[in-house]
Amino acid sequence: MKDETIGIQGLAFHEPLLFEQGSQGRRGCSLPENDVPEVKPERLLPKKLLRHDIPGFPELSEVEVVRHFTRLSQWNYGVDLGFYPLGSCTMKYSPKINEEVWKLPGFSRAHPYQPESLAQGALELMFELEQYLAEVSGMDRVSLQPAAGAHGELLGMMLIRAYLESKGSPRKRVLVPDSAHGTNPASAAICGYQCVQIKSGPRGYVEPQAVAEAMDEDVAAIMVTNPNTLGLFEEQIAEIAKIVHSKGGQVYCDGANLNAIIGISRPGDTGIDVLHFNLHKTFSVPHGGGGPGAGPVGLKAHLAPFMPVPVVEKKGKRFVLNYNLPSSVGKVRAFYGHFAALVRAYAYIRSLGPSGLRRVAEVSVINANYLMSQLKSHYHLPYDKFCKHECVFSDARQIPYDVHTLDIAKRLMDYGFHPPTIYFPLIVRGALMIEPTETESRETLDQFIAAMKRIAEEAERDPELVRSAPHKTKVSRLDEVKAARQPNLRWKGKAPGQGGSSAG
Amino acid sequence: MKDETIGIQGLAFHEPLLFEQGSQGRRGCSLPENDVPEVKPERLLPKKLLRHDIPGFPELSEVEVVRHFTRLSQWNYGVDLGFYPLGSCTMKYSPKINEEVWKLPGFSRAHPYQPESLAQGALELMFELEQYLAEVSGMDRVSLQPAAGAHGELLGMMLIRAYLESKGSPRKRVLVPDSAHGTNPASAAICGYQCVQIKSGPRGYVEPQAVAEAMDEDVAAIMVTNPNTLGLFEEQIAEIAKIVHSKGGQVYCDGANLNAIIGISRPGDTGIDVLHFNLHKTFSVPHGGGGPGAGPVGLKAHLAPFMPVPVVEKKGKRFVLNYNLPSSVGKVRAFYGHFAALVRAYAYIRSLGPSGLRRVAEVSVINANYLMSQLKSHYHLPYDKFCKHECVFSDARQIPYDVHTLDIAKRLMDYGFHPPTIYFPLIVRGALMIEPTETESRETLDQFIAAMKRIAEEAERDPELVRSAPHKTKVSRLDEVKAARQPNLRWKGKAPGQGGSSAG
Amino acid sequence: MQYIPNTEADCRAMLDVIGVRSSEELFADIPSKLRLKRGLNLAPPLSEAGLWKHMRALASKNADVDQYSSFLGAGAYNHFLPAAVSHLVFRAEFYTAYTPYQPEISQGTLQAIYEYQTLICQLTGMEVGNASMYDGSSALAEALLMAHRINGRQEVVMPLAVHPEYRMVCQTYAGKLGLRLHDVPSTDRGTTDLKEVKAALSDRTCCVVVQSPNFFGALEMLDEIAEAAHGAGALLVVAVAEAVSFGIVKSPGECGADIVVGEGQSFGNHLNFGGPYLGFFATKEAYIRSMPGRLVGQTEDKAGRTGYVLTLSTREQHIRRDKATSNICTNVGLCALAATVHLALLGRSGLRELALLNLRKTAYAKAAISKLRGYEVRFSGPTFNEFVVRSKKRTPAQVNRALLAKKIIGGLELGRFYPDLSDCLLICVTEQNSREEIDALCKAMGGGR
Amino acid sequence: MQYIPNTEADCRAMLDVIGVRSSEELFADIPSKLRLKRGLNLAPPLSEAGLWKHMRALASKNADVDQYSSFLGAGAYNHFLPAAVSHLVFRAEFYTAYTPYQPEISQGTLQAIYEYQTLICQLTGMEVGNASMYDGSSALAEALLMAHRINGRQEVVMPLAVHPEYRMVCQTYAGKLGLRLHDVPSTDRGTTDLKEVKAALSDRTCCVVVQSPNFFGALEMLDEIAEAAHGAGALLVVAVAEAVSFGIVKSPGECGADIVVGEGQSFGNHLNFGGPYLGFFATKEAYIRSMPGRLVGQTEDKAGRTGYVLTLSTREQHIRRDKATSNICTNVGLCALAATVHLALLGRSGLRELALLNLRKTAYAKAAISKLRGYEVRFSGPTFNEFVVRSKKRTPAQVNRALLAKKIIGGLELGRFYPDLSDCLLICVTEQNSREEIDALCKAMGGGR
Ligand SMILES: Cc1ncc(COP(=O)(O)O)c(C=O)c1O
Ligand SMILES: Cc1ncc(COP(=O)(O)O)c(C=O)c1O
Repeated sequence: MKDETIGIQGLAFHEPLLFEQGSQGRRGCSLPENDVPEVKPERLLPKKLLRHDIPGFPELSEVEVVRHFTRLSQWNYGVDLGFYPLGSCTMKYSPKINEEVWKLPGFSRAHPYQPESLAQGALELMFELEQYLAEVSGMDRVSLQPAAGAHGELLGMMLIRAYLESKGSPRKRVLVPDSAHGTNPASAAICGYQCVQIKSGPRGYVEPQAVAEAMDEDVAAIMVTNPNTLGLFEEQIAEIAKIVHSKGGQVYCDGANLNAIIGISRPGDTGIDVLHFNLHKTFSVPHGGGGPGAGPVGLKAHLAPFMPVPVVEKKGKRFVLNYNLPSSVGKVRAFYGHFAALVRAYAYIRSLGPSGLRRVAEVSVINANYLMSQLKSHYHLPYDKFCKHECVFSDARQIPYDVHTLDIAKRLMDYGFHPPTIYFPLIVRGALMIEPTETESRETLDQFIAAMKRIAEEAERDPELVRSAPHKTKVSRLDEVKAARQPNLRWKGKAPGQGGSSAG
Repeated sequence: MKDETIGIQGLAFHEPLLFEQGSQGRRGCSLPENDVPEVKPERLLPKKLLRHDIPGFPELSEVEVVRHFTRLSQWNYGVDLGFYPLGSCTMKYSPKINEEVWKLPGFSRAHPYQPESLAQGALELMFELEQYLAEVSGMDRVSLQPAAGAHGELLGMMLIRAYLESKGSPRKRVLVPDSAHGTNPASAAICGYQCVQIKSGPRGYVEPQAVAEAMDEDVAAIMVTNPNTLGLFEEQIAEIAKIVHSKGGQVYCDGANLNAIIGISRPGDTGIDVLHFNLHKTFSVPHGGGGPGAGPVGLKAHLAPFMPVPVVEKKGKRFVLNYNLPSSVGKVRAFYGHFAALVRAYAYIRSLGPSGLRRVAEVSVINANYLMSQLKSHYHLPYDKFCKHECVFSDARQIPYDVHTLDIAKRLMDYGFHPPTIYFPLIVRGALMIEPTETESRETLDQFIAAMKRIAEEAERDPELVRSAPHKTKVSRLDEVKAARQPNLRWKGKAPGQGGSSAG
Repeated sequence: MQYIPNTEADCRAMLDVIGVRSSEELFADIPSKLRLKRGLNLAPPLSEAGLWKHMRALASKNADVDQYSSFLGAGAYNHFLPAAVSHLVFRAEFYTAYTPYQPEISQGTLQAIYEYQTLICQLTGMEVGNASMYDGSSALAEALLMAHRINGRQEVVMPLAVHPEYRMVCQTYAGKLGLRLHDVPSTDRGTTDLKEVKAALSDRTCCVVVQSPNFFGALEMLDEIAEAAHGAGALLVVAVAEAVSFGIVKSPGECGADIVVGEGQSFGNHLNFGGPYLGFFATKEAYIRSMPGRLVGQTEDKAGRTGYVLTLSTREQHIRRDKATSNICTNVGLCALAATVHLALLGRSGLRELALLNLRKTAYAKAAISKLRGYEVRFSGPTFNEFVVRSKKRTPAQVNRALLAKKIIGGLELGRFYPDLSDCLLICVTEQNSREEIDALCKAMGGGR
Repeated sequence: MQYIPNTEADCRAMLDVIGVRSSEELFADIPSKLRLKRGLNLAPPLSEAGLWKHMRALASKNADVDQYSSFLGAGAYNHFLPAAVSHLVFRAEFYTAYTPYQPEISQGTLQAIYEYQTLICQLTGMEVGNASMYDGSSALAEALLMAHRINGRQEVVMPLAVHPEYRMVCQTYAGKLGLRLHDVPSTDRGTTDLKEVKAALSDRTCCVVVQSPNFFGALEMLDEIAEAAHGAGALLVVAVAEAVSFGIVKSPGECGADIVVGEGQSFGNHLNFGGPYLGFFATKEAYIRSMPGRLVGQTEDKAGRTGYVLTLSTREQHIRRDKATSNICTNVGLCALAATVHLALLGRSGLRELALLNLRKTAYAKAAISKLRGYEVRFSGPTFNEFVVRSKKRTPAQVNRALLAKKIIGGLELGRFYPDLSDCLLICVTEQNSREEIDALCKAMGGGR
């Protein structure tokens, strides 16, 4: 592999939209026989409610549909194809066995309202998973309902709000560090809070000083991310928590970066009142190209009365769903959460066990520091200290050649890698946020390091080559301005061999 | 799609051999706990039989193995990616549901020697499938044992040999038309017969005349392929059979091309004594990149006593395996055949039913004749009459530009198509044997026709472009001479981080 | 550890390069009082074979709709999923990718979402649809917030015939921003009482919510409610929990809806004991910029080739932060892909036939049950694939217990959500329920009379 | 028809282009007396949902090794298959491709076969391996034909300890070319009697066949047999039915084998009620050109890039026709791929550990059963994961019936193949059999004494 780059070119396939293919009367599936009387729909529904056709709807055979999506899939990059160091997203490899277990009919074909007596396996799994997540995070209870991290943040803020209301007033403001992920302020806002930004200190940490100045009896909570989005562990988290608690506020922890400290430090032991997990990050649930994930929320005992219903409880040998929580905030979604994602996370925890999970943290941190130590020589490292799960560089040393973070990211594709997260966190200008995770081998990291170094050299020698990247992908850089200026968000053409237009 | 060709280029990934990756001590799977005493192997096996290590064996984690084969897979072309008109191979689309049914634990996790009482479902399926195949082919019995078409040919010749032996003498020779697939003479030879080649007539058929001349009491059988490898139905098959039978010979039919006549004409009604099916052609079993398929053999009643054991029989409501056939030829493989392939074929027949199967023949023949009618204008068509499942062109009109069949085949790849079968049948110089099958849409055929016409034009305008094709694939033309002259059939290098060499 | 490539030796070598003696040094920044001094108290690791055995055992403690004949719906529907769906959706290139932030290597996901957005527009009869919301209930809650952003009003008319869990979720969300929900009862047709809707309307009304088919399976007269809502300057938000109905029921867009949301689980997604499902969200072009969620748009690359990108993200949290139209980030992309594949397989004629099958089988069951002694169909309005049955003799719980004995999972006992319907069951019939199953249901309900 | 894209209308349009009135005209060349005048007499078509239901019902009439604890081996072994295997093998690009005739678009299959060939060489200790044969039994038969091609001799020494079905297949093949098989009995160690082998050897002996571990699970002394065979100018053909043994047992290559064949089902392939399995075939470089089957070789493209092609095909039927080294064409490529993936996952340490697990569990079972009253271990020789038990009181059939009552599938009743062993069972123990299962087996065998 020395001189050979991983990124090469091969045969791919042009594939038009579903709507531009097929012909009238084709169909890609067969339906069960109709074994009841062939009553005319007019006899079953009022004329004015009847729909007769959906012009423009696809008409394809099974083979056409299969080829369509098989071809499309090959235009994608995934963890199973290569290194995906998307900072803050923890794109680790998802064990294949987990994709088998959730599909077991007893899980995937179970109805949420089937009798509890016929759902004991599912309830047991949720009950156990809550225990596991509580132990891992040092929290007292965990709600499995939230569908994703941001959803967990929202629930977390709702719990805090309900708790404070029970103490007299929901309060008005929430403190959010400038290094926080955008979902933090957005979640606080939806929960009816004003956001106050806390400036990170020169060393990249949230400073107790700054928190103390912003903290008062109108502040409901602070939302800290730990380890933070610079990949640093907030050393003063305990002091910060003390300050906030002293004024009656609550401490929320964005647990997106738990991967770095799992088995080593527990947010619950650092003064955190509420946190969310991203099972699609730390616990290997595959991200699915944009979800579904799951964002369970861990909480301390004083917030338990406000948990969304139902909660799973164990009565003797039986597991039951308890809806009877008088002070509950209610529900943030129907049913119980992303159960199929919970099954995967449960399976993941059961396969790794205590030692395996700790090893996850160790190796992910070793991998991140290894990358950092090797890339320092070619890229500007704004905060030069040992990191946790990720390291954040910037394009400062390439800007003189008019090569920017975006260009570096695109050029990485030609070398066969997915780019890191870029331009986040906002406090680093032109940030390149690199999270290798524990599932990458040293050789893969070395290949990535070699590519990054070569790109740094190209930036000096042949900047245009980098600015015009990517060169090996199916399409080159896309015109995002055009996309936003003249939004084309749906197909409106005319279907082959169909009469009507696509107007539904 | 008008001006756009389907073939484009996209990002692919370089991937070295399994043996060139990983590092010492890595492993891609976990094994069940050892719950019995940890006895030293030296105490269980004689020292001289003990093996201590396999130097050079792979050492990879699960993620490395998954990426390896996922990347490799993307270098392949498959039916699910596009048109695969490999003549004589019937590369039709394989229904996805069939890939689910054979995996059902009751089929995939059943042991061949488990008690018959615990295998009734499997036996019922085999019993039914034999009936279905007999009905489709017009034969009396079917042996499901052969693993592939050639294996079926061998069994077929063995049956004929055993039958003739029972009549006094196995005889010496077998007649094989010059248009036959190479497996025909090879199978006859392994069965101890000399092959006599029968020259096809000027119209592409086996002529009764020629058969009559070659036929005598030393000839055991004739092996005809019907429809034949030119895609033509042997109009005189009945006469040919009469001639062979009149001299006490048997008629074998290579049924590889059954797709064209299924539900329309049955070999058993045309004088055939034995034939083989290719379930991986006609009955949608996916070819698997080189198998496994299945090549059941249909036979007439007079050959039934010689069938390989066991045969599945129905006793009252129970299905049983009968090993008691005194004149059986024996066995051509262990156990009962490629059961998982039989399950798919059974499922396929059950989903299409009588009308669906007939439609398969009709549409496959319409598709083939459509292609033929459209390509005549640009390619030489040696036998210009309506074809069945496939049509055979030649490079005669491109040779003047020093562009050959191989070049045309390679150039098709750049347009996103798999090439047809080339240089077979041998009776057509530079043959291009095109079999579209019924699972291709008219639009796909039109795209292929457009590509073929463009290549014919390129051959005149810019022959070098065609001769140097393919241009869009991961690798260009490979040096087959080098491969044969200096065979390198296994990796012999040194494994990364391993002491030993790869010497097993 | 098969999931962690680097061995002890690999790690040692890397630590040497980093220049530390042990990984401990890399964690030195975590104050020791914040360290966990013990191992985690979790079950010991299982081998893959051990895990597989354990999970099979757990799963076997649950009923699944392959072993039982089930008549449960109520927001989660048992439809047949063609095998091709999971074969395609679980192509590693799809399910092991992240949100398509880098379009040049995410065109597969992006084109598929663009196709999904189009299908949602076609089904709902709306002009724009987003890339997905968490589920039907949260999509509805987000619709209320969006309506509030559009006209700033505070009151929401919320019929009792909307899925009770959806109503709870709306309540949970809306409260924080001071939105107030007004319940509206249903008539004996099982549909929302138009008079009451009109009575509840005022110039403070932000929007009127309707679910159709509603929780009782009945089809609402959307056009009339739209007229009333618009008359008061309020928006009409339509929720659809059973998306198969789109195949035979006039689209909300044609009836005047301003926002259409709902649950797409019926297409491509398993029951999964409640999730993940698929929240869809569609509206009019005029409202795009108030819309929550991701949007994919078509554009061109430098060579003029068609391509797709995430667009209009200035609405979103990663740019707008606390001014965003929503906090949603990770959504349910793969569920949307599954729906896209399933809808592509069904196609124009298949979707209609599927809807018709559900309609007919339900009508058959409804007629059969209405003939049973001891039961009556509770509401008179037209229904799609669900209807409410009143049990005059035995309690719904007794009825269901009797059914279970016959390996039949009966309807939802409505008392859990509607005290006044505590003698009622919500029965759902889909293409998965054969006529024999329906007849067996009636037999078992009839109690062998 | 969802599998046939072209509709009636499409076909009409194409027929017009072709210039015929109906498809009938395209079949006009088939003499009407050869036409089928009726529809096929087959079951009517099933919908996908109907088929799925039907197939589940059929499958449920079979026992599977997940529901029963099974001690059956005898050439088909119950090993755990990691989930990654089927996820990779059933990537559409692999399983919907044909034999890699066009290397530029088949590099995935070709490189994988090259890797497979290498693994087979490493396991067997031989110099070259082919791309696969149908199964172990046909691979052995082809080995005899190959040996005959090499030295032209006619006699084969065939121990009775070789799998009886393999022996049948060899008989079926060999007879036609006039090869004669000489049976050789076993000693009380359960291994082939070397004296008898030597007695059977002559200058007419083409080859000596040995299976190790043999059908009784016993390990043969290959080196001694090799010496005897070579002494008579005959070739040594070694068959291995349980390939997991390669992980802990010295390779046949190291013991002097000239041809090594066998069954690779244990790696990557399910039991599948007997097939498809994986025949492997390896030999010495000197014999390459007499070898049957496909071979993949490494080479370069015009740009000097490494690539792989099918090579040495002048041995094969499509070139050599009736002079070919074999008639094999379609083999079992996908089964070979599955084995390659499974072996890559197991790796150097995993394969050894797996073999050790099988060895130890079998030793544990053997010791436990030898202590049971009414039973004895029939042979004294060292075994891998199978051994023969003699039942002194009850017939093997009675024993197995008793076991079935406890959901245990017992060992193979040897009487079906060996009249003189009609009181014996062949018991197989793998990593899939937990200690509890083995103890339960003993308890059930002991008949609760
Ligand atoms: C630090 C952080 N917080 C919150 C989120 C939001 O999580 P989700 O996308 O699951 O809603 C993310 C996701 O990227 C994140 O990186
Ligand atoms: C006409 C014909 N006969 C026989 C065969 C051999 O069949 P198989 O490859 O299944 O052994 C083939 C396969 O290509 C064929 O096309």
